[in-house]
Amino acid sequence: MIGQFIVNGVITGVIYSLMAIGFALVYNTTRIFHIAVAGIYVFAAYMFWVAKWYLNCSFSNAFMLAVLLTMGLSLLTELAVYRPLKNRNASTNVMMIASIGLMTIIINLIAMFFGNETKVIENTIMMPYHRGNIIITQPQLFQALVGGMVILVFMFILLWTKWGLKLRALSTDETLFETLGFDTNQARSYIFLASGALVASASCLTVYDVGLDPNMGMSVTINAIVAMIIGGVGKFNTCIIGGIVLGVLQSLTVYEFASNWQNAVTFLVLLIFLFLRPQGIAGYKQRTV
Amino acid sequence: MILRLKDIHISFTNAHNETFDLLRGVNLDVEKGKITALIGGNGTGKTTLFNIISGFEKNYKGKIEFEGHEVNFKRMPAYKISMEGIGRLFQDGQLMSGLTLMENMKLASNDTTGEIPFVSLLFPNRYKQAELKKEAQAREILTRIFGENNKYLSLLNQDASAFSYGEQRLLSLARMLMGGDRLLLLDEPTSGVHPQYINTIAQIIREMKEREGLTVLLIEHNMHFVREVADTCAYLDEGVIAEVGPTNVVLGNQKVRNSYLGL
Amino acid sequence: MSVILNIKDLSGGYQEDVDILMGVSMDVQKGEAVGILGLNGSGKSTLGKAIMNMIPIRYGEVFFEGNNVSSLTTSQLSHCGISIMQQGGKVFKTLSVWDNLQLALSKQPKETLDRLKSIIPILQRPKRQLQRLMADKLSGGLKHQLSLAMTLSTNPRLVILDEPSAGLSPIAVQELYEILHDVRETFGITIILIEQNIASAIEFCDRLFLMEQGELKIQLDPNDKEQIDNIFFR
Amino acid sequence: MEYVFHIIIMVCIYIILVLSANLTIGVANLLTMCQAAFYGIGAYIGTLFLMQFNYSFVLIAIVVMFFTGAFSLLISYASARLKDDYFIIATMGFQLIVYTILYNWTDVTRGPYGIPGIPGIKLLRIIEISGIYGYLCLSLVMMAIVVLLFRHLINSPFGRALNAVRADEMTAQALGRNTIRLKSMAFFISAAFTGLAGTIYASYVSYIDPTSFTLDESIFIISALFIGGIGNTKGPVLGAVFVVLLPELLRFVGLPDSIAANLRQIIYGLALILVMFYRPQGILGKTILK
Repeated sequence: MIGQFIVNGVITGVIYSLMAIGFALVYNTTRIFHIAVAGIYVFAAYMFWVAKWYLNCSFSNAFMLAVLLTMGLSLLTELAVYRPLKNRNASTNVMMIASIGLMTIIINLIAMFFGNETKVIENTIMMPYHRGNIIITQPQLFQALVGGMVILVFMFILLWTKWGLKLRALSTDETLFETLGFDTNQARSYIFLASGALVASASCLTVYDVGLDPNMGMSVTINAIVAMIIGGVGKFNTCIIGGIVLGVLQSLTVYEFASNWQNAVTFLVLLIFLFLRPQGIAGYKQRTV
Repeated sequence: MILRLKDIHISFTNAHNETFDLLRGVNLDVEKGKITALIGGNGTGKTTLFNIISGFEKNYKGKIEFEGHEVNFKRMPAYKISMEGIGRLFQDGQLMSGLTLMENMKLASNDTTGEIPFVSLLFPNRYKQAELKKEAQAREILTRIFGENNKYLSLLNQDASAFSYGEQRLLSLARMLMGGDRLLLLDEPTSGVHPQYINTIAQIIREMKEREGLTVLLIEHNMHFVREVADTCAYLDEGVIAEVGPTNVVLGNQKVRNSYLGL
Repeated sequence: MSVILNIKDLSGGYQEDVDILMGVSMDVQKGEAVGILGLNGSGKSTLGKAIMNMIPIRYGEVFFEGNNVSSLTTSQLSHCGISIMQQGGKVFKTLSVWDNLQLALSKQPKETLDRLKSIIPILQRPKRQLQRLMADKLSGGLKHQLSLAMTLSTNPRLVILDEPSAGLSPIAVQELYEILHDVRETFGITIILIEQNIASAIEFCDRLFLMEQGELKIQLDPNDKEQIDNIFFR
Repeated sequence: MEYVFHIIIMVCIYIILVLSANLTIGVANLLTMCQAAFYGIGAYIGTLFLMQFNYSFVLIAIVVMFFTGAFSLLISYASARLKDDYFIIATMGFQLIVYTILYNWTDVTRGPYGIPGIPGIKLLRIIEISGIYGYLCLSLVMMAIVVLLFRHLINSPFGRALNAVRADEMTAQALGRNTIRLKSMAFFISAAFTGLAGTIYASYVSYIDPTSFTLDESIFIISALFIGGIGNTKGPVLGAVFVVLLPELLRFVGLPDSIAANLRQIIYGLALILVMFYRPQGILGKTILK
């Protein structure tokens, strides 16, 4: 039994990791507390749904379309809101408030067009896979495989390509990056695109399993932020550790208590980390002078 | 002797787990009613020493005596040390923006009547008297420093950010007189200040000593300024006070000069 | 000798309404090393940042090799051939030394690294070691060497060094200045040296300026130690 | 007419909520995301006392304010240890934990079913306030008292010291101010009055459930604050009036309910962004968020 919960937890953890990396991409490089990803997440889900039901796309085509459109929206948030604010020398707290406004707008626009009720993507029941005592449903398998693949591709790009090198550099020191002759604004645009892609993948993979409604973004975003913090702020691979630890932890909470205490346990763990180990499980210890 | 530092040590550990000894046994006696200048190259730990004295830095070893009795500075938070009578001006210390000049002055007072919420409602008379007293004190201090009918008296209700940087430094010095402190720690009072204000700053510091009988310990890189105001001069080098004595003697010492300039 | 950098009446500061530079004008000749001395808060680091357009400039112009570059961004200036080594030996702390170099050299031909290698000792270490070594774990002196290498990686014709000796031990300072001498000799780069360490500046520079309250006050002769001693301890 | 009175009562409640949020967020620059948690704690504690004991309003108000304020000590502790973003996240965590507890501790809160039939507030233990007129008077009086109190507070030496904490905490300490205690007191007052608003709300609508006290509600209160303005009393009052009146205005224009609910949220979001762009201190505010 416990094995089943751990597997479920790891699979949820993969989704959290995707979302956490999507958030961390923006947070690590720009220090913007990008709450608007909650809206972006919902947007991706609805684009996926539209592609699937109105345009009759296959799973993969719908997925691609949703990812592309979401990347566009993510870039739009940067160009329309964050960059102009940055040019006005706004503080990061001001940007966060603006980000909250942005999230409200996106979510409610979607709710206005598509209604508030829950929708489903796939209503046929598919045969789950058995491995001993452990049951894995087909959507779960998708989540594990596609999600894992996206993470692997991202990590490959991050660690082995020039683009990834630039990204890691930008997230460490923006001024130095600029003095070495790189265009920070352009790099930031790419970061928002990448963040959109990761958030969209997380979104499509989740809603394929559980359906979608306009208010689902916030709790996923908060879980992603928690995953980022307990993994360790400042890096990207720590988000994966954090995501999976959080996923398993929540799953075990369900096993041990009940699903409705999941959030309380999540945030207790978060607070414990904030107070006792603010650099996270594998984070980079920053010395405050 | 108003302040006596005994064998102050402090070290920092970097990310490499290498320990770096910044202060290696600082001994310094600050004489009451005198102006003492602390000079030394960049990064020698002058500001850290100030942080230790004023309670913002706790990880040090050594003893500090203030007014003859040893004070347990390590257990005392910074605000209590300020209440004990040690004032501090930060390196880039300015007035607090968003508050008027008068509010800045009042905040520096040691009298915190009414700063517990709603107390001013419960005891309106006491609170009003305290406020009036602080107001009168602020006016009196500004008059004493800048003369009768100076422009600051008419700008008391102006937001602090409306004053120029140099003026803000002058006014933050004046603000320090509100607290009834006996020892003032001034971290580079002239840095970044327009030359037109430097003489005034020197004058204020001298008057602090002569009229108020205050003791001043200041960090300064501007040697002309040091020569002008300081009675005693201490040269901090490689974690210890390498030279201490009358300003002219220390600044005239070729060894200090060469070591400071690295000639 | 020709003028490589010409600054006219440069004014500005970190905040839009507070000027730290009060109209700085100066010429820098090609190939020379100009030192800028001054007390804390005199605005000497601000001058370096203002030339690189890293802070808002309120007034004034900068000409580099005859072209007006006052409106270019920091990264564009770096492409033009001006480079700055920021205070404290800035490197990308979370990257390995090798990655730091790779990033800095990503737009440059391969030979650049070899040229830098001949001068800067840390680059002469084996590649594997550099790949494993995190930049944050370097000692101060080595961090400065790496920072210098990155600054030089864009093949600049003018380099601004912002307090390269700050926070270094005397031995590391000496080492760094030996490298800087080599850099000058080998590449013939023009250098603006912003320095607190007067001794190093005197030894290194052809001309010295004293900055006071945001203005370039006095031109000093690096060989006249008496004059310098007098000015600082007058 | 009852409809107008209902709106006035809600405006009053939100003025209290937003003014309380302003003390910590606007004056002391401590961005918290847990105002709704205190609102909920106040509502539930108030309900408990209203249903169990036959106390007068003044006593219940004091008890509620005290207990809700006590919860703020957790936030004070967090603010002493954590800075900036981490503090914001910690307050968010507090908000979500409180919500989860309200939702799941069914023995006390009845969880998602909510608590119906909350009795009215009693003045002097005899006269029970019931009906909309009673609550109209009560909420107007409470609102007036709270506005005056906060105006006094912001202009008092205490407000001055809090302003100093915002401007420059180190200097405030160097001038002899115990900034940790000042911040704790601000949190306490803010939480206490938020809790009071919760009790008034609970007894007015006579039914509460946890969904009124979510993170979204916190964000809503903060939005009202930032739109109206921070740092003084005018701004928060305007913000509260704006966010409560806007949906009614939209209804007045004749938009169908299905769109109006979302449209007003969109307008809030837009207003928030525009304010951050063109007037970061808010429409009538005094200070700018750092």
